[in-house]
Amino acid sequence: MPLFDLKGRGLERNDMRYLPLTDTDRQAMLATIGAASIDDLFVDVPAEARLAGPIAGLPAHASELAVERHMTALARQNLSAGEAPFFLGAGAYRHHVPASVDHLIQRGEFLTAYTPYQPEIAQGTLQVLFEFQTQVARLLGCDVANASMYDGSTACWEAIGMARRITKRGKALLSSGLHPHYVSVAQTMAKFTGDALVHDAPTLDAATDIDVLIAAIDKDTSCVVVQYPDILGRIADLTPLADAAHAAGALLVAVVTEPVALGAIKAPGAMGADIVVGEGQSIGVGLQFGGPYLGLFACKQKYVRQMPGRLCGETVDAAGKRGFVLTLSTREQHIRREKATSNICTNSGLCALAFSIHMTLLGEKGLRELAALNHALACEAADRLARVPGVTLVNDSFFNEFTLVLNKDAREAVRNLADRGVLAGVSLGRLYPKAPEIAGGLIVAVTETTTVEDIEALATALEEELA
Amino acid sequence: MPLFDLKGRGLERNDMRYLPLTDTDRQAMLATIGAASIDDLFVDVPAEARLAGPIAGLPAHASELAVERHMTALARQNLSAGEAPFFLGAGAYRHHVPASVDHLIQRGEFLTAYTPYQPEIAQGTLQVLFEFQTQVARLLGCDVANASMYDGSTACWEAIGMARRITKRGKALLSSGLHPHYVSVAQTMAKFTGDALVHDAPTLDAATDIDVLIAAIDKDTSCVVVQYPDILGRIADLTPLADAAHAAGALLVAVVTEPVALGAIKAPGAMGADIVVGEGQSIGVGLQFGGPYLGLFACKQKYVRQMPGRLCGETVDAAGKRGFVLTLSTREQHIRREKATSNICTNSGLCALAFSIHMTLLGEKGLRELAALNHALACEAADRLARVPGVTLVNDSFFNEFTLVLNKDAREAVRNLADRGVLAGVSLGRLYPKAPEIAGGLIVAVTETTTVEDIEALATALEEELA
Amino acid sequence: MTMLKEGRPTAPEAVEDAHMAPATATGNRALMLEEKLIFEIGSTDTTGVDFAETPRVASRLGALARTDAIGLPGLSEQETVRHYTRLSRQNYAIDLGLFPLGSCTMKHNPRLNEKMARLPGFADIHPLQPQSTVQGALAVINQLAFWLIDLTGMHGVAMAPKAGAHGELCGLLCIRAALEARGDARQVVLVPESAHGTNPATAAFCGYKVEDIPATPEGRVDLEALKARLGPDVAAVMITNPNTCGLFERDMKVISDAVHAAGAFVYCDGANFNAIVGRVRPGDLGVDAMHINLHKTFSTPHGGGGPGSGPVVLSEALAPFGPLPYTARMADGTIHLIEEDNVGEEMPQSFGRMCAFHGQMGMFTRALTYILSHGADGLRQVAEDAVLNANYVLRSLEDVLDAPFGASGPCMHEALFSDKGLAEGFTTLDIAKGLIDEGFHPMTMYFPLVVHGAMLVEPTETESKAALDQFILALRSLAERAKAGDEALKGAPYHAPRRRLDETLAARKPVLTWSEQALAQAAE
Amino acid sequence: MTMLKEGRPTAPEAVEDAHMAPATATGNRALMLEEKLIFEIGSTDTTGVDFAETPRVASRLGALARTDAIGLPGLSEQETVRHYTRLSRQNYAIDLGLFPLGSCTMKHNPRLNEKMARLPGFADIHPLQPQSTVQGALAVINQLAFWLIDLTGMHGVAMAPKAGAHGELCGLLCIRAALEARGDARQVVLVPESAHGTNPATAAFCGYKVEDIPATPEGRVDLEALKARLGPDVAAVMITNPNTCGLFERDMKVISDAVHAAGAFVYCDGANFNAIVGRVRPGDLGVDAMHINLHKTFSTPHGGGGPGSGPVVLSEALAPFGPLPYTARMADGTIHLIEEDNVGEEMPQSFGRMCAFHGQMGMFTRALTYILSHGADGLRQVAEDAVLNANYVLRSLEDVLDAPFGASGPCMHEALFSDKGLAEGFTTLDIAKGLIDEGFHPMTMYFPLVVHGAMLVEPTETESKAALDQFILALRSLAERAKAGDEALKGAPYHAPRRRLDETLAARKPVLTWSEQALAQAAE
Ligand SMILES: Cc1ncc(COP(=O)(O)O)c(C=O)c1O
Ligand SMILES: Cc1ncc(COP(=O)(O)O)c(C=O)c1O
Repeated sequence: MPLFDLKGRGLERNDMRYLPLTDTDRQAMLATIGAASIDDLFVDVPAEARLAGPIAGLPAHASELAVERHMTALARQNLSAGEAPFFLGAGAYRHHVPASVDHLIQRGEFLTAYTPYQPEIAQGTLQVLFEFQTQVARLLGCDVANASMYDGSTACWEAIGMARRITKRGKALLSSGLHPHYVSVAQTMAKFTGDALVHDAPTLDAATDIDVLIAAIDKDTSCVVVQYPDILGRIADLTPLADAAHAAGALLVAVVTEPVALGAIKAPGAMGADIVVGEGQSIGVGLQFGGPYLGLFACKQKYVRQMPGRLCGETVDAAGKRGFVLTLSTREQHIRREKATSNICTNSGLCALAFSIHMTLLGEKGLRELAALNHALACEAADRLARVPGVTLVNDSFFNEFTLVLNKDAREAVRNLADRGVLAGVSLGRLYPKAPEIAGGLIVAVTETTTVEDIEALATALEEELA
Repeated sequence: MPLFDLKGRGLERNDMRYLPLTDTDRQAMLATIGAASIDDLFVDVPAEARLAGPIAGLPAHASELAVERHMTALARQNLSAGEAPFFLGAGAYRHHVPASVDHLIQRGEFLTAYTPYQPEIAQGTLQVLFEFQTQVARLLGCDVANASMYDGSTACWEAIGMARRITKRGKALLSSGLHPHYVSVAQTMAKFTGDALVHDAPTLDAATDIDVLIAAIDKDTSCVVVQYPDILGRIADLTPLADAAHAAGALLVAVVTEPVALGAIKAPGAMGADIVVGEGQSIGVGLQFGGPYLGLFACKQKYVRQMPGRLCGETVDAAGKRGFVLTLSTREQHIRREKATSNICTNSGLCALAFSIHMTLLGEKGLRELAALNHALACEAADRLARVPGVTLVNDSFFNEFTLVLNKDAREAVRNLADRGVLAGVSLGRLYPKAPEIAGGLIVAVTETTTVEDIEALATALEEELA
Repeated sequence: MTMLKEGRPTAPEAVEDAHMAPATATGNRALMLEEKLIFEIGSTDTTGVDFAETPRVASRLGALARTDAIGLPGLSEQETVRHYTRLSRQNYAIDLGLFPLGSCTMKHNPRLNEKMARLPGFADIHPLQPQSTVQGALAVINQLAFWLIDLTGMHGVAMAPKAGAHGELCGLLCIRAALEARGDARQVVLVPESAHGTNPATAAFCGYKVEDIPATPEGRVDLEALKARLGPDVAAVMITNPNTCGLFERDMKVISDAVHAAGAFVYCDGANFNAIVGRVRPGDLGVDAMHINLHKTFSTPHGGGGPGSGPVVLSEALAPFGPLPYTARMADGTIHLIEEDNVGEEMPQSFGRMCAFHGQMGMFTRALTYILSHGADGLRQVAEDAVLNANYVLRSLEDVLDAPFGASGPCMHEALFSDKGLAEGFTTLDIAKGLIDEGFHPMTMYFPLVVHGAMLVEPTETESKAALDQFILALRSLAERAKAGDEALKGAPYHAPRRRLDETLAARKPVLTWSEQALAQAAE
Repeated sequence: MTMLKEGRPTAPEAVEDAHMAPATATGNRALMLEEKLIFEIGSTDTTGVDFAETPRVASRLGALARTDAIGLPGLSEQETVRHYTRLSRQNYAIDLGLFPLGSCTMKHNPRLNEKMARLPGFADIHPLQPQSTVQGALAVINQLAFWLIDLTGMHGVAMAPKAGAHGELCGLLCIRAALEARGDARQVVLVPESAHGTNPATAAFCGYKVEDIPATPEGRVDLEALKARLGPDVAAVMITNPNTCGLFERDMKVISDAVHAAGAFVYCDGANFNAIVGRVRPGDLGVDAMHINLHKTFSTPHGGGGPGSGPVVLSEALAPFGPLPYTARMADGTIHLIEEDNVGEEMPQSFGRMCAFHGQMGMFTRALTYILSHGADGLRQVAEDAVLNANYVLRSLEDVLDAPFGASGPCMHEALFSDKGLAEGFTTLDIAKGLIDEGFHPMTMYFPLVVHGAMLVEPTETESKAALDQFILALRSLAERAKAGDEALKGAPYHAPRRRLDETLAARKPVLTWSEQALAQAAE
């Protein structure tokens, strides 16, 4: 099955580049242990389960050169975003990440450290987490943020669970503008936890479903979950929704899949959201075919002891110097076990570092400029594309992403355009296979990496496709 | 002239990503200094030489994204060795460099340090140099080695100069097998220093010119300079030459352009060479279109005080711990000025680090395996290519490089093969434009990066080209 | 004193005054640099990034333009590089030395893996690109999936889970789905007391009641007690094998058979797979689901806390219930990503999606690179050397440190010690902090919970004998000092960037974000 | 003491015992790890690299197979990464903090430049590839060449030189060739005493006699003395401008005119170009040749000693004599590399080749990236901020440190101090070593030679005001201590990986390579 002959060769114990023990070492160590052979160390494995030799199906070990060749050939089978006019978004955005970010996260002291359980020799990671928490809290407009979750979708589910714990109610209203994958994740979990979820597919209107949601809130509602900007790119003021939720004793959970937007538009926390979660991939992390990504999780101060995930806090050392430690761990699995607020352990530490470095490079000034540039280019693209015959623009508000309606199935259009080397966007057909009524929808994202030539290439290709 | 619009924009003092001063800072600092404006600090520049504004001809500053796009587009205009069957050598070889080498040399503490003039906070660089010097000395078979020169060709000239200082004679015999660029460099310098150089272009024979050289040694000869393996890939025992030189009071300078060879063949130092210089690029450094490369310089212990370049030595600190410092600097320009052994200052430190790391990864075992693999693949390639009609193999000895004679001008063949996507080797016509009698010669190098498919591609293309 | 003519001395006076070191004006100690917070050194109008000019457009932000100050400080590129470089230097890491955190498998992270993961063909592709444009990426997932199946002898694998705990969740969801599919709403999951905290937390997270399984005095699951507890209410038994005491569960197959006979499923916590990879296939022991921490056995870097990846291998009984999406190789050689869009009738029992996209691609490329590099032969050697190293540590230290299960047979990939025998008032913490001064990361402390003052040492196979010998020397010296009651040990670490930190204070008055206010208060 | 149930304390006792730190068993001090030599930890049959199987062939090595032991130790990849990571941590670097080495221009090295230089299209191409396959690389060289000409206002540029000293050589070779072309065999080169050592060394290296030019008391070239010395034997005058005292040579144009009138050439050492880039063009000052250290002004990293790159800009009089190869853009837009092969009759007076290939391509890509990033506007700002920073340091410290040329006008990019006024027995070295403990790299010491105990501080433009203020604070504190005769200062550094090292011993009994024997002796 491998595509390329890896030129592996048989076992020669001393020449594996990652294994430092020599046969001489092994013999000496066995002698110290008092064992005659390695097999003696596996005596507790039932004889019938001990494999006699290397596992079949896998090749033998291969040189770095051979492995690099193999992997490079696989990589070349993908059309990377830098090689084509590129317009995909819908929860994952292509932004330019400064070279220094990747350089710094590869420092061995960051890359190859564990969770900072020994704070005296982990102040590097801990201070970064403290800074990250502060950056995220400020960006999202909340009091506190945690040290990261797996991704936006799992953070979203954790927020629903947290709302249940806080309100002791089990019905969550999910906006039709919430990313359908986030909805799916919540639905998966709700099947087992017994939460009731209310949700519909979106309609191709300029207005969001805020009013529908307000109308649906009742006394059983634990929370309303709303994405901002939403899956179609629309932006609505969340204040009325927050007010309505709070009036009914429910929480407002806001979901941000494009944090760069918050350099241009109001923070959900400032509009009254109680919990704000998000996907942080846009800043520092990159596309990476969907993972690893970065779950952001922030909330009001009063709910901090119900938060999932790690928290880093400030303290002092025995000599009185400021230092940082993981704290409030009585919320966590390793202390509270089945009573923990979440089962999460390993999180997205290195992605949080990348986010934090990129955010430090940007600073408020840079973030605002970046957001302004994204928005301006998106406006230009929307105007240009709306002029293509057969195309209608859904949004009247958007940040860097908007939805078009094509005069044909957008899934097919996307595939055809890919064959011509244009990565046109995300079709609603792919996201909502069970909603044929919106199958003409195409979500188009535009960032600072999009050029005028790219926009022109998409417009031209669409003209031909829809003609 | 730039290929791509860089989208630079006008001067906005506070937004250059590399410049930390804000205008507020600048004002405060000017106040401390007691100057009214920046211009006041340039009062000593004659008014007519002060430029009023940014220099014409250069674009305005550009974002990282724009610069990256521009440079990437330029890079894509080159056919890189990894994209084609590749057989070039002749003084620069393509070897696989393990990923960890590049990772480690990018550690900021190595990359952004200066020459280790403050040893207490430069033990990292210094210990590496001490290890490098030992590795190089052992590889070349000499007592001592220095901390690097610019490249093989300048090291070669420095060796000729050193031989002059030691022997107080001014005639150097250069083997016809010495790389023609190294010869050119020596000729350039000799024009000014008054050294006499004796040199011819090589002939396409299986035997080297050792006997010719032995016959030419006389009492005015400062040194004989011989490349090993030579420019055509041939390997000859240097012992008789060393003996003859020593008998006449001259030195033997050996030049190694492919250090990997010394994992398979005798070290020049062990055959009596007094000074061994080389190009270290093969190990750790990469092709890089010719530079930066790594000059290796080693010699017998007794000549150490005549060596050019930096030397690192062992010592102790005030608390008695072992440490390393730059030493014997009374040979060097910063202490001895016009009496220095050389004018070199900045050398190839980071390339020496890369070499040393790669050599540590290899170890003797790995180096020998690497050399054996290179040789075996070269043997297979030589046999295959010699079977192509119109091709004759010159060498009967070689390591990983050999010379073919084609039935046509090899320069043209190389260009035609490049058009078909095969990088066939280095033609003698390019190296010796004034020696039409050897214009059919083609130097072909084969390393561990060469695949059987590559060899077949070259053979096939040659068959078609020569048919 | 030798002196050059410019007045430069060239040889120092000998000194015996290391402790005379006066405090510095900056607070720095040569290469150990103090570094303030970005909020203290940056400013909101400094930036380390510049952009092309923004075209003028009429804003379409729905009248929601952000006008308040956000409070995000920026730094120039140089300051940024320095800030994070300095901070990094306050960390210990595998790249610096032995990192013997038990249960964490802190092995060498090959740099080739990092390089491969960064190829634009993997790093710069979008999860929702048309499948024809990502065949190489799908091939990576598919190949890794097949090899994980081969290595574990299981039937299927779910690639979506984003870490070990997420994998546990995946496994338990499969189990719940399978039980519900047969209309059997069991409510209890049994978990050994020595289990990692994620096991009970996960079981609770998906709605199960958690009960303990007792252990035998020799550190293994008490088979008879387990059998006695099995019954129609038990949905699953979660077992860690090798277990967190570092022992192989000899009775694993018997346990599995008993669990199956009682109509329940066996979940195996595969965090310790490194001990047996290539030598034992969990599928041969009757396991129904097991997560594999790619960030342990398959060496994707821990990154100071994550990201990880936790694929779950599944038995034939559970495979039909696994999550979407997944990959499938078609007859024509192309690979399909099966998701809601195109799953059709193929996987009717799937429990659905558990994260937004297709799992941790960046970890898959690294893990696949790792597997290709090692091959079947190398992976087997990994397990052997990991176990050898752990036993070497165990037997080299059991004369000075209490090894509670030292008599229970060879350990697997980790050696467990306790604080028994230390002088009055000396704790595992003192030994751990002493190790810091000695230049090592401490072992896992106070876990597993079944041993008082536990010290769990997992050296991994990538440590040389020389490194182990130095570690043993250091630990021996510390054990002797703790037994002799050397008070100085209680002050350790002395040489680290910080002395012991006050965790009580941190938890009592949590300061979780920086604020100008906090600063002002401190200044008072 | 707070204590968890497993016996784990969570808050430390307060301590006042930093100096109680007992010696460690390993010799390590937490994150400051001692590291032996590869020869002491590696072995000749360990390797960190593995290869595909070698085909069996009959050897054709001319019967010269190497059979002796070479003595090259290998390490596994993990050990290798650790060895070099640990060693790196014993270095200071720009990435850690201010590195104010005068004359060295230790500015920030942007990481984008590193990334661009590593694109396979630049890093993985051979210098002798057919030109049609390397057009992008030739475009880089050609573009950089043109911009260097624009920035300096000169006529031509030689891109081959591999560092500043190599550039000096190139310039002097051009001058010699030009003189010889007119049959004028002049033999003397005039060099100021304050010049960098490479200037006289280079002049001597290509056969010239070197004579000093005197300086005025205010630190500049003595114009009258120079004029008096000019004559038919003088081939060239080498001037550094801004000079190594940090001052601009006000009379540069007058000097050039006088030199030209005397039939000689002006070589300018451009190491200090950073002070004037974008504000002053050396071509406007009558310079004939000037090297540009790309590893200074254009920020290619110093790498612990190299590599650098030293292109030389040339006046119309000298350009015809420059080295091969060079690039030329043809009418059809393609770029030719002109070398022996295709130079034809185009450059009959070229002095020939000065290194094997086309110069430091890897540095060209970085420098071009740097120029593109800064643009004409940014480069001008570079000079301004560099000069501003230096003057800020000068004026902030001249009350505590003697500034010998403080009255000679503003300094340019570097501030010069002397040891005058320090207490008896205290030297520049003490201040330098004290800076190490304070977390800074020392300034250049004992250079230029014209000032006793010189301290030459070049902060560069990439330092923030905050960084400068901290540096000023530290230097002020050290100056005060050295004036007060604080004996502890003589023991500095205390916190670095090593205390002061004995250079006399190193030079007296040079140990330049490691040997088993040396080890055995030491063990005796
Ligand atoms: C035994 C055990 N189980 C489960 C886990 C949880 O895995 P993760 O951290 O990847 O979620 C860990 C890791 O810490 C572990 O050691
Ligand atoms: C003034 C001056 N001239 C010349 C040089 C020599 O340059 P390089 O080290 O690049 O050969 C230097 C650099 O150290 C210098 O500072």
